Amino acid sequence: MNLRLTNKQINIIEKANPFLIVSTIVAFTFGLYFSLLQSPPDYIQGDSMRIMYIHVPSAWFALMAYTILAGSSVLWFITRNPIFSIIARSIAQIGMIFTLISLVTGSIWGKPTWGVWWVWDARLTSMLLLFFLYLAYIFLWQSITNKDLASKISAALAIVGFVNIPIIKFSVDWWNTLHQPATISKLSSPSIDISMMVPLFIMTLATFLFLITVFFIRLRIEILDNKILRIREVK
Amino acid sequence: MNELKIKDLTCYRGDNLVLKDLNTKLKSGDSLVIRGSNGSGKTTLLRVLSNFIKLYNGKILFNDHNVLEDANYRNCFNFVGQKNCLKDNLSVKNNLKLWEIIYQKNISYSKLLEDFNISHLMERDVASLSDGQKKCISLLRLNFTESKIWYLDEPFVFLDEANSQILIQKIKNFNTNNGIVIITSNINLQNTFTNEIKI
Amino acid sequence: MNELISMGGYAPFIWSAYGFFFITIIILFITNFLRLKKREEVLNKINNNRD
Amino acid sequence: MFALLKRDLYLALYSSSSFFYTSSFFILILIILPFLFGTNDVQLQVLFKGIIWIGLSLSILLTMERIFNADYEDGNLDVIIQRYPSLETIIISKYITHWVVYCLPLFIILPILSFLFYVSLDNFFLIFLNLFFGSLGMVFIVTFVSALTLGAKRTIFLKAIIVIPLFIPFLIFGTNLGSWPILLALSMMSFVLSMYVSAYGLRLYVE
Repeated sequence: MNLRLTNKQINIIEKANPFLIVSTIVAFTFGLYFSLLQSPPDYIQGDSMRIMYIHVPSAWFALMAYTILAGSSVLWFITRNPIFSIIARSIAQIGMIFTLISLVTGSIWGKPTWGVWWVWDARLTSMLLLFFLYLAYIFLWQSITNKDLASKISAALAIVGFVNIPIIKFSVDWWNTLHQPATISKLSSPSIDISMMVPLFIMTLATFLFLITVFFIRLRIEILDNKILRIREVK
Repeated sequence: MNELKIKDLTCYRGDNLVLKDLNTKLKSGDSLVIRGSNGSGKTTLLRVLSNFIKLYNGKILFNDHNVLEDANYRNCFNFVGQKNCLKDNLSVKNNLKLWEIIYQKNISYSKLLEDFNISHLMERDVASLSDGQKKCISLLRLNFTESKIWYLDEPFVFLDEANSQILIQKIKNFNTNNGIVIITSNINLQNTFTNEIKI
Repeated sequence: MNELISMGGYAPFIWSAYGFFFITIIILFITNFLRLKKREEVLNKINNNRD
Repeated sequence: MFALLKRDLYLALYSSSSFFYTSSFFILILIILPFLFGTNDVQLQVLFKGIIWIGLSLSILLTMERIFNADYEDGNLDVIIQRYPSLETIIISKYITHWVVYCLPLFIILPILSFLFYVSLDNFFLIFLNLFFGSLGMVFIVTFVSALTLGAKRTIFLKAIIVIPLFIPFLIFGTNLGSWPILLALSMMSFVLSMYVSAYGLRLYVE
């Protein structure tokens, strides 16, 4: 497989790593300082809403990762450039982990807020299904031994899954209006105070930097795999 | 007279180049043995010739028509691969019946089985047969079409001496009836078929 | 300091959520980093053998 | 087209027990109900609506390897594609066979089952319509998943993980009586998707 990356791009990917790790750590330090110490507690939820600063970025990036996964699968079909297949499968694992984090932290946040660890709320249920969409993608990729074929097949599955997301969302919303008991108080914060925006923003940035760090490491793994394959072929 | 021409055939599987610039020409009555070590692309070649795998470069011409564009070509050949196309849980007779429906051709089963002297297997379940017997039955599929070309992938594997001779005789008969045969093989068939290429 | 640890009575929730978050992402980072190191070793070995 | 369909149906007929397998499977799944939840008739009616969908999903899911895998592994798929080069024909024939063999038995025994579970006639028709349109869409879905996973190692669990999230919308609307138009729409959508994806998968694996 020819990666079709220029030397310059490979150079950037290889050199960026220490810089990215340092800036991730710095961003998380600032983020933790602001989210745990500097920001005031919520007037309804008290300190428990500090979980938001890790929950919300993970949920955002879980969704963003699936968009990238589906988008690069589509681009892969159009251009047949293997880099898109690599992007897709690199982002899948990261996306799955962030979906897991957002589910777990959401559940931990739910306990003090709603009194239960889990509610069958439309958003939570869709997120749970998203986790299984990621899982299906990764399992399918792993279970096909011919990797060239696997990238074609799992790209098709990623797109099917993406088509399925609005349908799942629609049906789960509809199901939820039928079954939802009215007693559960929703998180009512359409307008977030500026003092909460700052830590949220920093934590989002830090999470994003982390995501890019891991993503670049995965790209380097792929580049090295490719190199090793080349050398073995020449032999 | 039919003629099969292979011109500069090149084929990739994934990123591996398996066939490179293969050229050959076969006329009615010719048979060709393709030899090569495991993984050298023999099966790939037959699957390319059967239009299952796209070729990267080159042309396959049947009677000077490119086989990719010739809709009639698929009725002109029969491909017997290493998979035996048999349903394990059904009897031999029912398996033949399924082929009959696919090929839309009525045929006398008992006569067919006589070819390999296996008439007694008619009612047996395929699962209870030996590999050699399964191979014999899978080769019977050749009788279901009026094909002009046979592609046989490792047909002698599992066959005993007597059945191998019967198969060789069948191939020779087909040749005298103007058929073209391409066989892949691990073993040396130089004594029976002179025309041989190595890949 | 005590205030930070007790978190207005929500300590178990907040610390477990933050703990889970950081442990998970650190594991994600380390596993991928180790995989990268393994590849680099393999590559070095191959290069040395060739020389 | 008809030759293929005839072949697939004959294949099912020769292993004729499959008809009885599925219907017995449904009946047994439903018989479990009173044992688990008691014989209160109102409760049973509610549970019946849900469990029948579990029965349908399982019987479609557990038999999905027979759609393409069996023919792919023994080589028959090559023969079929050589004789009938239009993949769409093959796929449609598979839809029909799979539905007839693994869903039709359910509809035959459905009246008896609804009688056993005290379902009123009006509700019976609504359940019937829901199941009918739902089962069509579910067959379309398993067909394309089975085409996609042809080369994957034989794992029904992998297939289940892929298929069940795709089934969820059907199950949600299926258990709600009277939403058959939505199920019809979902089925039509999955038909279009399934045609493309199955043909794509088959083409890749035959290559």
